[in-house]
Amino acid sequence: ILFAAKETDPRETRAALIPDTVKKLTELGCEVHVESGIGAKSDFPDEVYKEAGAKVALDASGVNEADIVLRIRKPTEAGLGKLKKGAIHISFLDPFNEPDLLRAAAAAEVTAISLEMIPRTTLAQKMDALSSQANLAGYAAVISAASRMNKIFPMMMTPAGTISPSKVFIIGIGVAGLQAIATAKRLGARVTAFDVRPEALEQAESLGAKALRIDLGETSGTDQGYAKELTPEQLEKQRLAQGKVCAQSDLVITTAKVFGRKPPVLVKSDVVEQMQPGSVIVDMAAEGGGNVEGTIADQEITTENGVCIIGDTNLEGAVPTHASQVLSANFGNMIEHFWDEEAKTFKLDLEDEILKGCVLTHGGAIVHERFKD
Amino acid sequence: ILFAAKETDPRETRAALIPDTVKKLTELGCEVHVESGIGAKSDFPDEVYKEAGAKVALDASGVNEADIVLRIRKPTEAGLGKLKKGAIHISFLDPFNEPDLLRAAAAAEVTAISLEMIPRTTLAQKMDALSSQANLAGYAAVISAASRMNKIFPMMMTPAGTISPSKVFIIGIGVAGLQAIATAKRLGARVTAFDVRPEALEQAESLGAKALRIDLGETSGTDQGYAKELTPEQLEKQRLAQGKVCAQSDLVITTAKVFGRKPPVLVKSDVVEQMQPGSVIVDMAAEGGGNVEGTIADQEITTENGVCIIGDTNLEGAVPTHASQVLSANFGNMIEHFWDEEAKTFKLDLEDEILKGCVLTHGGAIVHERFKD
Amino acid sequence: MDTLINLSYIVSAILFIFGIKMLGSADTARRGNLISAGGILLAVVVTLVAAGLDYRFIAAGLFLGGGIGFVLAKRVQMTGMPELVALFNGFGGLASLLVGWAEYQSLFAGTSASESPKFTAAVIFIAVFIGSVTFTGSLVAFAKLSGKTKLLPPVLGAQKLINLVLGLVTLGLGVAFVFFANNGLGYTAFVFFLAIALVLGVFGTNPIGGGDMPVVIALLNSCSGLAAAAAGFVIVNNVLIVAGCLVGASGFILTIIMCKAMNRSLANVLFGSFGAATGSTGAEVEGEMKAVSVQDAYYVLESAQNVVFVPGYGMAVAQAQHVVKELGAILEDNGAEVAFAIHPVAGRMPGHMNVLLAEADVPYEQLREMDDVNAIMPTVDVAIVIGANDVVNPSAADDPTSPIYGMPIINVHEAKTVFALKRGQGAGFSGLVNTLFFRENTRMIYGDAKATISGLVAEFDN
Amino acid sequence: MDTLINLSYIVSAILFIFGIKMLGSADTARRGNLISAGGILLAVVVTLVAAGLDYRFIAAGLFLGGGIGFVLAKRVQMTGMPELVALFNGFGGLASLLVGWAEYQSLFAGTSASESPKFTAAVIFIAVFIGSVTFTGSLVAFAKLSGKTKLLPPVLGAQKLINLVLGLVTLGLGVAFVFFANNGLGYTAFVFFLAIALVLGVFGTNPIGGGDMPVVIALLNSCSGLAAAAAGFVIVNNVLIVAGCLVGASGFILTIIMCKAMNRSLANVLFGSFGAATGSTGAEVEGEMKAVSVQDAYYVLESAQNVVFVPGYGMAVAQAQHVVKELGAILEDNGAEVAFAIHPVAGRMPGHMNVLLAEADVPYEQLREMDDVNAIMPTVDVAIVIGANDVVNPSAADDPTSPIYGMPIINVHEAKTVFALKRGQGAGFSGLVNTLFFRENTRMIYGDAKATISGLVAEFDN
Amino acid sequence: MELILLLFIFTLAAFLGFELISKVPSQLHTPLMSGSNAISGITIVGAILALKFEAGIFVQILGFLALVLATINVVGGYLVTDRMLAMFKKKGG
Amino acid sequence: MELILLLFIFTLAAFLGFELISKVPSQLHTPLMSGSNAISGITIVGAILALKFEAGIFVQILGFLALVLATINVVGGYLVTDRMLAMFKKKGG
Ligand SMILES: NC(=O)c1ccc[n+]([C@@H]2O[C@H](COP(=O)([O-])OP(=O)(O)OC[C@H]3O[C@@H](n4cnc5c(N)ncnc54)[C@H](OP(=O)(O)O)[C@@H]3O)[C@@H](O)[C@H]2O)c1
Ligand SMILES: NC(=O)c1ccc[n+]([C@@H]2O[C@H](COP(=O)([O-])OP(=O)(O)OC[C@H]3O[C@@H](n4cnc5c(N)ncnc54)[C@H](OP(=O)(O)O)[C@@H]3O)[C@@H](O)[C@H]2O)c1
Ligand SMILES: NC(=O)c1ccc[n+]([C@@H]2O[C@H](COP(=O)([O-])OP(=O)(O)OC[C@H]3O[C@@H](n4cnc5c(N)ncnc54)[C@H](O)[C@@H]3O)[C@@H](O)[C@H]2O)c1
Ligand SMILES: NC(=O)c1ccc[n+]([C@@H]2O[C@H](COP(=O)([O-])OP(=O)(O)OC[C@H]3O[C@@H](n4cnc5c(N)ncnc54)[C@H](O)[C@@H]3O)[C@@H](O)[C@H]2O)c1
Repeated sequence: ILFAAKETDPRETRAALIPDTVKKLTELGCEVHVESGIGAKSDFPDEVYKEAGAKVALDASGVNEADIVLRIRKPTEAGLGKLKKGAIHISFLDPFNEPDLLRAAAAAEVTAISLEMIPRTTLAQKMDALSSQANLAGYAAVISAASRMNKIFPMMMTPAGTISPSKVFIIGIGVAGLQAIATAKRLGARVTAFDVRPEALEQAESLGAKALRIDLGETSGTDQGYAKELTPEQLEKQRLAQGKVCAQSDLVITTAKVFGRKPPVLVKSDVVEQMQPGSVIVDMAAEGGGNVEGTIADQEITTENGVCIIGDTNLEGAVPTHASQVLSANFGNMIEHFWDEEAKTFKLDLEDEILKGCVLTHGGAIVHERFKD
Repeated sequence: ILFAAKETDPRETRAALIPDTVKKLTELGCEVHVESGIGAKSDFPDEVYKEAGAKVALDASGVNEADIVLRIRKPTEAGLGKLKKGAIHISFLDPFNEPDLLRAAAAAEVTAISLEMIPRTTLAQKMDALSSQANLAGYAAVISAASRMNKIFPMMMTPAGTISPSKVFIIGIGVAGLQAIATAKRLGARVTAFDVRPEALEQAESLGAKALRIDLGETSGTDQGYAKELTPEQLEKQRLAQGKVCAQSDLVITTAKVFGRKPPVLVKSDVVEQMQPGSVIVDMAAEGGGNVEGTIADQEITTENGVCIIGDTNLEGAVPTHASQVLSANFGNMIEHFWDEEAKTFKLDLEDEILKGCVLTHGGAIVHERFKD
Repeated sequence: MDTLINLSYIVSAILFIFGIKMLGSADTARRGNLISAGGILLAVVVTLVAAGLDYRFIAAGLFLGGGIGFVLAKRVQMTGMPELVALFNGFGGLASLLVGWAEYQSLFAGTSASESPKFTAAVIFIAVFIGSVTFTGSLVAFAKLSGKTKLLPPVLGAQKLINLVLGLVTLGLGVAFVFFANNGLGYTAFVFFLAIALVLGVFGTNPIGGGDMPVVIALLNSCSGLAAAAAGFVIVNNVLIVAGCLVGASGFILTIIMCKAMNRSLANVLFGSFGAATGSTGAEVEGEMKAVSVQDAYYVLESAQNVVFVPGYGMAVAQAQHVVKELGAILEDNGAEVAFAIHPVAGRMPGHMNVLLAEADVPYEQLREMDDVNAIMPTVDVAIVIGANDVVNPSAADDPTSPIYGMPIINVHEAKTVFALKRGQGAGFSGLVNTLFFRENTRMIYGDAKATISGLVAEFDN
Repeated sequence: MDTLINLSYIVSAILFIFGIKMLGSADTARRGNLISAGGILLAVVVTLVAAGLDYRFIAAGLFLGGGIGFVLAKRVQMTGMPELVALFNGFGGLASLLVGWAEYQSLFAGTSASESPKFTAAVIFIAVFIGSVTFTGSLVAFAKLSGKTKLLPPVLGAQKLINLVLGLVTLGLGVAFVFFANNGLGYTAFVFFLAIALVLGVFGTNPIGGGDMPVVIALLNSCSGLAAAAAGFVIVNNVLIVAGCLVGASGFILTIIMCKAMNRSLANVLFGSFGAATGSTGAEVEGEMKAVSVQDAYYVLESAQNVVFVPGYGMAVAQAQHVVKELGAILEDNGAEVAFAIHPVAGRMPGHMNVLLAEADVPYEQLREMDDVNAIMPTVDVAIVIGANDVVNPSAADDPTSPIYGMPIINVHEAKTVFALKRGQGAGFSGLVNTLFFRENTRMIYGDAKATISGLVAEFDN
Repeated sequence: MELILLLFIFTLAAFLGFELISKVPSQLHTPLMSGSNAISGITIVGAILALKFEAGIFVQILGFLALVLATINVVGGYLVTDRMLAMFKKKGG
Repeated sequence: MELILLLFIFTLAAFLGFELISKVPSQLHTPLMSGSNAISGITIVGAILALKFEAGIFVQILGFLALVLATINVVGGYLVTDRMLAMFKKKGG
């Protein structure tokens, strides 16, 4: 039995499973239960789930009988404790910040799979929820900035004078940054982008953005594609070099994260003060504290000089239909990938490259190298 | 003396005059006064006006000494009465619906120029505020719809499956409609468009949209480019033919207006009911009652089946900086065009093609052909 | 010995071939010039060594000629070069004439035997005739180019007819000459056709306008080559024949190419009196719409230094933005400065052109506002109007009766050349006739804008 | 009379020139062939009329030869044409050889006087030598092409060295022949160098692989032209000289062009023994990456009915989307079915390709998902992989040791032909070697993707 | 002198040959080769002239053989080329 | 025969001349014209040979004049062309 729970956080708009995936999983021979109302906010009514072959449970109690539990946000420690022993629980877990949760999962003898820890290999990309969500978040960041800006993005030469294109500066050219570049370019903005990884700059250029090149010395990323943390001197250098671009921009989007660490502060207050009134900053790293000094997670603040800083941590939640679609596909792909056709179960091969990366607890212990006490 | 008043309607975010235009006008030899705070909502602080050469008046009382008064929204009847005799008052006037206001202007011996009535000739395009605002409204309509939609616009083929592009249907391919098409196309949507004027369909295609062709019989527009009203039979035919497209669309934007008449109702409730939950309708004709059954002006309502109908009548107000810029340029171009270099006054030549079209009252009487009692 | 001479001649012919070939490409042109000079040097040295001649004269002649040539070439201003080339060319023609004449004198005096006298007489006629026309024609070209037009006789009314008659007369005299070369009749004929040929050179060149002189010089250059070849036949010398003929043929092709680059046919240049007319009247006629082919447009674009695109609604209809961007990039690679002039009301919605050009990724830096571009318009070599009409209608500036009088337009008519791309005679949004299309400097390229631009791109790709 | 003959020869030379020129362009090729045939006809007729010869023999010879040629040419299968051309070419070489021999016999017999016997002897040597090599070389080419390889001798170990020695020996014999042409020594030398030259033709051609035979034939064709020219010198006949030399030169250029089209140098073809290696083994080795020129790719595309583009990150880097779209449109106009296969992970962000293709206005209808396109892949004529690498790596399907084993890919390797556009040997994101590029049906087109595609577009535009 | 002129002719013809062929589409490579191969059958003229020398039966035989072979080359060459080109036309049309 | 051969040479040279010039960038038109004009000064050879004929003073004078003019053409022509091209190089580089 696979159980997909409705999210408990009222701000969450996504669903862990959508009818399309339900259909795919039932065809694999998996019994799927979903909690009623799971897709209410993402435009998937309960009936469609039923049509797709799922049992719609009226409340979340069924979760405790399930072999596989899917959810998006991290579970409560109490909730983990009630699960069936040996159940597989797949969700975001924020393992770097939630050691207690990990211990609770281990204690409950639950196999906890962390979506964050899925390795970034070409093979695992289909299950990589971090990417699939960051991608939509990049789009949503630009759209939500556009709807808050007092200017338009594209250039227009009109009988009533020329409207010059908005200047957009994107810091951190990961998955989200790239999609933000693409979206802003589509809308006609002049886009500049910066990242510490040189190959990311080339990728930005491949989307038509101008790459800001700052010589920071050695800055290579990990083999997973994540960036390494900068030294304080390098950070200072970066801030200095990008300050002017920031100040002239109508929109700044920061996405810089360092895997497993607090995101670096890249835009200090002095730079924010130099920006024009009406400018907008979207800090996509707000969850971990933000790249911008003054960001408050999940809030939108306006500074004294009229700059709006958006600290939304659930940008992809603005497009819940598609965000749920790809997330659910990630879950579906993962289960399908490890599905044992014969036994009709999820095959937990801990030697597998992918599972080795993302299974954190198993058989009552924390098994992941990085989080072993 | 030229006086630009701050808008009294609290929802209005635009300014009638921006510093750039102030500069241009003072160079022409015109004394410019602006009301303090006029540009507060569109990111033009008072100091910049001062630097540009304007006198910043603390309140609106100066308006009564001015020779030329600029404002955006229509004035109150009382306000008109207090103006200097012979003053020129330029603003939107909504003359088809405000006969009393016209009479008041005539009584006050004010020369009232209506922005709505500026003829749509190639020559007058630089003063055509209707166009310049509709243009931005078209952009804003798409952006605001995008930020409300639960889906994204572009197609994405990703490891987690393919996100199909949103379907956008634009009814009425005037200035606003065209810009809406362009913006939606930019964002990657599949755009279909319809208009009763066949040449408008070609224009839509020139922006890459699919034109929906419905055979309605004779439907030519006026020589000003405005559409004529359809007969009831034609309207019925149109509704029928476009119903299916509407029902399949994720976003419908209606812009159909008929100059001087109530906008036709083009989308009835039965079609709205067929639309998918989460779909959005932006009714840009909401001010005059709307093209969609159920639209409420200046409100956003959600129908029972989850369709959001946006009746915002001031969409361009969402991008006040640029909206003010072009509007102010329209004012500036008009004054420059009719400026008497010698006398340093506005030359009211009522034989002029353009002024003949837009001057409604002069010397105590209503002079415009169409509104003479 | 003779063999050696002739082998050397073969070598110098090869040097000429390489020289001409290399002159045709920018990288090698200078070396090519040197190589062909080497060819001449070789031929001269070998000839000198071989012929047991009176060296005094020859040395004197070489020094004198060389000195004059050197001084002229070194002292001329850069701007004076074309006329100098014309002058040199005239000298070359005159030299051929003289060689022919000298040979005729020898023949007449019976000192030199010829295998077939009629043939020799015929080639003498050709050498002298072409040489004369080249000589005086080049002198006229020289006078025109250096502005000494006062020296020239006026163009007669029925000039073409007169020229035709004179030409026929010369031909007749030539025939007479060939048949009576050995007696007094022949001599008379010789003197007469020589005189008439000299006059013909003047008459033929005189009506052609100063602007077309480069083409005329190229043609005369080709002639002087032929004259040399004819002289070669006269003295039975193969290097003269080969070199002369090479010059004759390549000069002719060059002439054709130059005509194409000016959007003209050779006949039009020679007999159209077009260049002269504009020179003299300067007045502006309503005229007609002159179409031009994509290929000819290519030649003009290829040499343009400063190109402005003016897109209009037609570009949108044709969805030509992508190819337009490509053409722009190609022109830039070709060394031209490229800009896009966006008129505020171009298209059918504000910012229409911006949407399209942004889609095609035209850099924002290349987009120019109307006022900026109008300021530099007189320096623009080619303005390419892509399906725009109202926004480039000069009536808006010129004609107070026009409904759009007073609207600022993009002054493409001030550019040196305008290419207007349209499908046909369709009017723009305002329905007005556009006088731009009738201007002297405007050429229409009919057809869908996308197809036309793609064609231009293809031409550049070749 | 003599003059008339020679004038006719000039005319037929001109016909040859036009003929060759016209053969070089698709529109005029057939007419060009006719024109050059006319040239030969003219030359033959004139020669026959002029020479008061024994007509019986000639008529018999002409009928016999013409009949054989006619039958061979008409009956050959389309696929057999190349070897037939080789055979004809051999005959031509043999004919030149025989003419040289005959002339030698006359000379030896003292019946024909020659201006300069050494020169004549030298050209006889050249005619016979080149004729022999052409003859046997062509026969070998014929045998290879028609699969009769069993008939050929094995390639010797030190073939190149042997050939060198033989060549030098022939040269020595030739020198001897020139100096002693009139006596027995000369005859001996003649017989020997004839024999050795025949052997050399075999030895020189034998090691070259069947795949390179077209180039060899082109070269031998050039040789047979030179042999004819040499024969012309022997009998002092200018039309032979001109025609032979034209063929010699143009054939040589053609050889070079053909080598270029195969991305090889002539030396590589002649001495590299490359073609033989691949030709003989046939088995599928890891092999090497086979590059192809844009032009040749064009010929394949031109006839393709079903084309699939597979864009990857390289297309984004090259910003090639606009030209790709254009090429797609051109292919559609050309009658092909065109689709874009988008792999989910192509590029560097989800939907990367969609952004670019939407920018270039590729209709959504042409975008295909991986699974859909894989289903039809075996029916695809050409798959054009534009800067994609990992997403078309067959190791993901074939090779369980590959780190990406199990990832679904776009199965371009199932298409009939794959063109892979890359700048060089760079790996993709995952850093893996891509076995696709080594497959039999894959051809690499190196260079920036945008430049390559633009080149293809230009080819279509021509 | 005559030989020199012939040499001259040879040289010019060589250059002309080089210049004539510049950009040949590759589908024309084979026809062009075949067509110019047919031209090289011009030795047929040489063969005819060789027959003239009444220099004994051996020369005659050589000449006759040359004639036959050259004729095969010419006739066959032109016909094959024409067939190739005809096919080519059809595909294009 | 010799004249015929000369005619032959003439024909071939004409074709060669046509083929040599195909697509010349327009900035090279003038130098090319000027350079090939200098080649046509090859009449200098004719002038030299004309001087040979001891056919009276008149012929001598004609020949001498021809020599001087042809030399001007050759020397001046090459130098001017070279100057043009030098300028051109500078602009390009
Ligand atoms: N910008 C705005 O907001 C706006 C809004 C409404 C109206 N307008 C008006 O629209 C006009 C804009 O001027 P414009 O110069 O851009 O356009 P235009 O004056 O309307 O002229 C367009 C020209 O393009 C040609 N054309 C159409 N399709 C073509 C194709 N496929 N290929 C090549 N040529 C093609 C047409 O000639 P053929 O038929 O001969 O090809 C026509 O002359 C102004 O009068 C303006 O007032 C502007
Ligand atoms: N889609 C995503 O969200 C995402 C995100 C991150 C990583 N990835 C990974 O990225 C890879 C995507 O595969 P792919 O096939 O698209 O790309 P790829 O495997 O990275 O290969 C790109 C190829 O393009 C060539 N190239 C680069 N520049 C070029 C140019 N200017 N012209 C022509 N060729 C050029 C390179 O070869 P040369 O150097 O020889 O030219 C290289 O082999 C996958 O491994 C995927 O896992 C995807
Ligand atoms: N193998 C795969 O198929 C696969 C899948 C997904 C992502 N990836 C790759 O992984 C990389 C990172 O992905 P992500 O978006 O999840 O990264 P992320 O969210 O961890 O970080 C976002 C970006 O911020 C950048 N950054 C870090 N410190 C910075 C600083 N001081 N200044 C500026 N920028 C800074 C990082 O380089 C990164 O590009 C991307 O290049 C992506 O292509 C690969
Ligand atoms: N001369 C100029 O330079 C100039 C300036 C501005 C606008 N114009 C032209 O004027 C025209 C209209 O401009 P607008 O946007 O202000 O018009 P509008 O706002 O009055 O109307 C919007 C659109 O709705 C359409 N419409 C009316 N009834 C309809 C129905 N039943 N179904 C569908 N569509 C219907 C109209 O045809 C029009 O295109 C445009 O074509 C524009 O190009 C010209």
